Amino acid sequence: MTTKSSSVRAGGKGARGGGRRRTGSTAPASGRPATEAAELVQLLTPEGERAEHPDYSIDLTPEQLRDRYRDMVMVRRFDGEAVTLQRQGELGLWASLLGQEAAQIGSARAMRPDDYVFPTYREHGVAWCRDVDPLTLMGMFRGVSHGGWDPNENNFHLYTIVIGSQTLHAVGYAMGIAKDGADAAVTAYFGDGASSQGDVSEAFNFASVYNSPVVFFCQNNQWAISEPTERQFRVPLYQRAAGFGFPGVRVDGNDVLAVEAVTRWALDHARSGGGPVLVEAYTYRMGAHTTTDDPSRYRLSAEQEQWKLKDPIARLKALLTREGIADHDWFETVDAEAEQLAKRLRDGVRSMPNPEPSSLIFDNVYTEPHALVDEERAAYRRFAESLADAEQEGGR
Amino acid sequence: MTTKSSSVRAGGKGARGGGRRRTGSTAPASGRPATEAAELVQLLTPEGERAEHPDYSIDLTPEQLRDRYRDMVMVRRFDGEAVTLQRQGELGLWASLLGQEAAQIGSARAMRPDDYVFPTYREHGVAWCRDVDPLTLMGMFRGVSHGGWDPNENNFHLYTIVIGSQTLHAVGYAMGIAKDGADAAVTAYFGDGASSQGDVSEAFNFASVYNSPVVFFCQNNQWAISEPTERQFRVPLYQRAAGFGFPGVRVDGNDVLAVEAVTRWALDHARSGGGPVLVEAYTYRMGAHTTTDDPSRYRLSAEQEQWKLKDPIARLKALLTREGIADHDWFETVDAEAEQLAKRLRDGVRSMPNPEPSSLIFDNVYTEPHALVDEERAAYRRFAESLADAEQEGGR
Amino acid sequence: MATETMPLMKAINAGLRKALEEDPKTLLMGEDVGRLGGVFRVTDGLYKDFGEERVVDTPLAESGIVGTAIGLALRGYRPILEIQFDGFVYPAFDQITTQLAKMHARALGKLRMPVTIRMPYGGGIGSVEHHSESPEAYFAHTAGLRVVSPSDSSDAYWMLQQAVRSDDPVLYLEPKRRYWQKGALDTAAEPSIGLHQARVHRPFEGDAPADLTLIAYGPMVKTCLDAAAAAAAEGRRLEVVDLRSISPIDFDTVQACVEASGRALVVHEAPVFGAIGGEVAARITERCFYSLEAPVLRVGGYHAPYPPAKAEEEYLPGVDRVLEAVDRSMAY
Amino acid sequence: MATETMPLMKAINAGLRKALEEDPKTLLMGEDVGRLGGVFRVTDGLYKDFGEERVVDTPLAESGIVGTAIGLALRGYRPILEIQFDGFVYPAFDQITTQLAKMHARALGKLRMPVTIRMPYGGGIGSVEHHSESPEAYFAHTAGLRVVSPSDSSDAYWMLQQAVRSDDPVLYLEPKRRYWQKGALDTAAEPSIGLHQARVHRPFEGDAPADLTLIAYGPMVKTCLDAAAAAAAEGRRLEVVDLRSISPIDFDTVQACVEASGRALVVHEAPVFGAIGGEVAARITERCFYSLEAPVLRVGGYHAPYPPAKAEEEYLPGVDRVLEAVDRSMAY
Ligand SMILES: Cc1ncc(C[n+]2csc(CCOP(=O)(O)OP(=O)(O)O)c2C)c(N)n1
Ligand SMILES: Cc1ncc(C[n+]2csc(CCOP(=O)(O)OP(=O)(O)O)c2C)c(N)n1
Ligand SMILES: [Mg+2]
Ligand SMILES: [Mg+2]
Repeated sequence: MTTKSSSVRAGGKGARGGGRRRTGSTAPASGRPATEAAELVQLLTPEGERAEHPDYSIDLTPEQLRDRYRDMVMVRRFDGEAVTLQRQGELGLWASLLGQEAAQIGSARAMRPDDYVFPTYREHGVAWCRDVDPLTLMGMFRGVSHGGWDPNENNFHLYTIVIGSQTLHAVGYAMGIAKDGADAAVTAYFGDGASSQGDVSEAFNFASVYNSPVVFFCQNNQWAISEPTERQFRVPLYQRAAGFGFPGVRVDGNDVLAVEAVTRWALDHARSGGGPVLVEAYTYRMGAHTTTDDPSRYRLSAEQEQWKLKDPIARLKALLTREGIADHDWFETVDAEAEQLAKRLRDGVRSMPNPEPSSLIFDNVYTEPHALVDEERAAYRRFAESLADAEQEGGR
Repeated sequence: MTTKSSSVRAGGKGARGGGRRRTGSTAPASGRPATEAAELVQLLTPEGERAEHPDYSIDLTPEQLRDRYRDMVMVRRFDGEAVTLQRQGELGLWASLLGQEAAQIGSARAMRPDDYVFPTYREHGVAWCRDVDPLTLMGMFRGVSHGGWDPNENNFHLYTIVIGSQTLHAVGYAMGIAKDGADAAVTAYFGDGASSQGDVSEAFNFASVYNSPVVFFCQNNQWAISEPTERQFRVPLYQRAAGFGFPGVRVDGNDVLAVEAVTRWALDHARSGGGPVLVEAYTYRMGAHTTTDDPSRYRLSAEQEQWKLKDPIARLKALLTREGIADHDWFETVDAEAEQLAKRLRDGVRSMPNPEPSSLIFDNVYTEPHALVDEERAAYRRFAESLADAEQEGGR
Repeated sequence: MATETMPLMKAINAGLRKALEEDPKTLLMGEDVGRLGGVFRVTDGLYKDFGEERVVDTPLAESGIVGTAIGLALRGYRPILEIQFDGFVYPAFDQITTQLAKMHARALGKLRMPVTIRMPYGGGIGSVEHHSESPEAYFAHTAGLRVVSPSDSSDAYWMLQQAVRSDDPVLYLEPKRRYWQKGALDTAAEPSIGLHQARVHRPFEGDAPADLTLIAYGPMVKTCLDAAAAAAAEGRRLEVVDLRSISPIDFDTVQACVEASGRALVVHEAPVFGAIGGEVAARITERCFYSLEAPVLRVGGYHAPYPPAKAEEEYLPGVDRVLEAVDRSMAY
Repeated sequence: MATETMPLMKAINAGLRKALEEDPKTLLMGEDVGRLGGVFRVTDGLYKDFGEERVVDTPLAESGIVGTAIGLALRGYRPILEIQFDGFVYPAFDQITTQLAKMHARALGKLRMPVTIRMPYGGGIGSVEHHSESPEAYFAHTAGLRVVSPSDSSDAYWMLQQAVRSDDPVLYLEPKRRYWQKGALDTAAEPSIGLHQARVHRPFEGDAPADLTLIAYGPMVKTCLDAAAAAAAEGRRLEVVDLRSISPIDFDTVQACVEASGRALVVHEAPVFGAIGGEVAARITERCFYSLEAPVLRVGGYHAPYPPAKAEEEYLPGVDRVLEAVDRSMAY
């Protein structure tokens, strides 16, 4: 497989600093980079019409198209439920994926079971495709665990909160795949903000030098909490790949078909010995950064309105309808299914048992007995018992 | 000033991983990248003939040309003396610049006094141009200080040993210049190996985002201790700049004229509001990494022989001779001057006083009194005195 | 009359404002410190009033933040950095320990690093992983840094001024669970207490020496004061030394207290093993060996990663654990 | 007969060879560990014999080395990393503390991190800045890591085997100034002592308890043994506890010794303030309060950046400073 021409066009455009008047060093260097339509791989327009692209195409069966739609509706529904549960005090926090459903479902559905995924903290749609129960995700945000699923069960690593760290883990895992002579690939998710972290550049570099089978999948949702992308980069991010020696592609992140097509290509490229690929899914964080955030402090709602017109679900629905792949009844069935899921989660969260604290604190610090941990666990138990005794006696 | 076309041509070539057979992940992805002549700015051939370049030129007076020659001879001579002094046990270590004289003299002579320099540990030639006494440098390698010069005296920061760190300091300093509305610029030196450090990528990014007046000057001397450049990058390094949004140029690092021309351009670009530039000076570390290193363990002497043919000093000497700018007598004067310098340094190192240890240890940990340091200093003094007493009494 | 009652967080905000007003070379830098005003709103309003040249949203890269601040300091600026959460300081660890902390010594005194690093720390707010840690021991062990932590609004304001004015790098640790704790602040009169002096609270009646000296800083000062109040109700006299500064530590004050009381207990949220409590205990024992009625005890976090929120109450030292340790000490 | 006399460095080399031979999932990774055999030649010959898939020269990026090793461990590998010098571990600090150390706990035990990080540490070799540091306190304070340091050839070899076999991340600190110190090594019989057990040396005559217990690890064990020998000549009985493991610490052995001797002195190169010595002192005092004749004293580095080579002799604890502290302790 050779590199597709469209996927590498960094460089020349990168060097557009010349001639700019200096205004002061900490004012951003440029306005927000224009979305140049030509750069963006798109196979489904915001209006739900199929588009052609010289390098990427995808041929999904009607059933697959319905599946993608169903996936997106389900994850949007449970994401919304989580926001509600947080407002009700059932979760400590939630990071909503609203608006990023196509980027996540499209990329996740491009993967094989033996591929491995390294997510950030917002990949609920990817988790869904890797069969992680949304209830387990909610448990993490409720505070009963730092994750709770077994990453090796579905080749889906734990959420990583320290920005960028997981990209290096992904590369290491991919190095291991190559050593094993396996033909799986790895996907490392990260955000536009994360691209500024040294770890992410080191990951690009290790992957390039070792030609590792890893796809760096950036969801450029335009914001890193309150900071717009011009605080993170000055030229479109996908162009960074070329400087590290591998292809970069920008795809319409709200177009589930284009995302799946590009990711499939990238994974194939990686697994067949082509080395890493950077995919920049150009999308938008429709909600707050997390439930504690207040976007009205830093962005205009007009921007959000603009992006509503590019909604990933509405877009696929229009296609399904236009092409007669699904009808009103089918859409209603999906909605009902989503409601059922929401109910299960609501009930599940509300009745979620609290774990035993001492086990949560002490049991997995080390794999084997450890003198200090044992000592502290014993002290904790003695104290807890004395408290319980005191309470029985009427307390202090 | 607009970006010169020759300086930006990353991208397309970057993506050449496709179709490569996977051999295992930790085998390097490719052979050593070929030196493509077209990429390399050169104004003086290895044979000492002037060359033309469409984008870069320089017009030095005969005196300036002689000065450059003299600079290079002087620094090579004192560098060699330092190696000798280390062998004789007078220095603990020395990192030789042998082979990199043109990269350092050319770039340093392109700077103005109000520009600021952030060196690594090998920039003895740059230090020379910034009027740091080589004896002071040798003091550092002898172990009497961690530097010893006042960086603000000649706008030449201390040597930084932790690879890559100084590139961020350089960007911060440049951000400050811009805030001040000054028109100076900063040069950050670093090596091919350093390019792998996260800090260097972060520096590229901050400089790009804040459009800071900084020139990243990489001496690609082909080796990071024992590791060849294919362990650090897969496509020519200067191409990395484009992906961060600023121009990158590769210059023949053994051609003092080209280095000066390109660096001047880059500094002007930076100081006139154009933002950062990456200059990759393609050169060769002719000596060992440091005096403790043994290159025969990892590289063939044939490679070194090859590079001898491109010697930066011989090359300029040929030009000076051919064009009648200097004659045999003048060359002899320079050599004699270099010998004098060497003698002064030899004598200076041998008679260098040891600093008072307690002052070296305690005096500059903080700018103001500090309870703990004061306590420890007092304890140290008591102990030192008791030792001295004991010795007077015939010792323990 | 400049005395007001305000939450600790607002006192920091007022303190930052003062620092920006007084010295044109000061700047704030960090992630989301600008338009958003920080994830806790500590820098609220400052971007609006001082502009993007003074209140600088940075790329998402902690090493870059500290590294460029070092360069700005070399150029004569006085950067005040924000690290968004305790658990995100580690990418900057190299720049802090090998560069920021050592620059003055490396340069034989010819360079100064007037950089303040603000960082919310500690647990108790029900947060997700990495948002509740107490990493102060790493920094206290690092020569060249000064490490302080206020426990009330007045200290929050005034210690910030002292930190910013210092020509040494100062790590200014903000007890995030106390951000909303109200306290009096007089912005007109600078207190005479130095940045590195401890303050002694004796929340009990009479002048007789305390039965035991509690030693704490930052968020645990309130916990200890609560414990002392509870103990006072039972007739036990616990004094509380608010260290305020973790590096250096005001051992003269500590020594005077413990020599009188004969018993000491150090309390912090950080895991006990290898933390500041050990240093304090060891040094008290060196200085007060013949006065000690009991070994200096320590209460703190366990040798374990900070647990999920549902277990944090059990992980964190609370009044009960403090009093249990007091009982143990008194039993000697 | 497998007993040989060899320098500590060669014992590590032999130990690495054994680890590579025994388990095909082990790999060495680091800067210059391949063709060069490391800047100290500790990995000499291994690249030649095991090839570039097992002995991996990495890009110059410590965070990348640890971060990719975590990924390799997740894939079932057992990476043995080299950090070239103590002062260069900090760029990897984030990956070590927030990822490597916490992964097992984060995953509720479902993931294991069998990663060994080898790192030469300590001073005394006349090196330039950053090449002589003792950063062990940072790592000992970090839950989830195990931290060990051998002091002789046999331990160097066998503790490395135990470290590599451990499913927890182990920081294996190599006392670089002792690299050339020769010692006996029997590669045939694995000693029965565990990785985290201390070893007691009593280099004096007779069975009576020691006058004082010296506690050290790594490079300072030899210094303490030398001090004990010098003291023995004067009739003073100093025992030396070689901790071997810095996290966890074998306090049972320490306690038994100090209960008998009544006096203890902890010696390490790391700056004393906030280091392991404080932890040892505090815990000994907790455990042996009524046995102590004197406060546990500490001798170590000063609260200052490691100085230029010409001052290191004055900075580093040597036999004289140890004996001076012994005198101080005995004076109680
Ligand atoms: C090392 C580190 N620094 C800071 C943070 C705090 N933080 C959490 S999310 C975030 C913004 C991330 O932006 P981006 O990478 O674009 O991802 P998004 O949230 O948009 O999905 C920040 C600064 C962190 N988690 N880790
Ligand atoms: C963070 C860090 N890691 C490792 C080292 C050890 N080290 C010193 S020089 C060097 C190689 C540097 O190579 P390069 O950047 O190409 O510069 P050169 O020595 O060739 O001038 C290494 C690995 C270091 N100084 N700092
Ligand atoms: Mg984002
Ligand atoms: Mg090099």
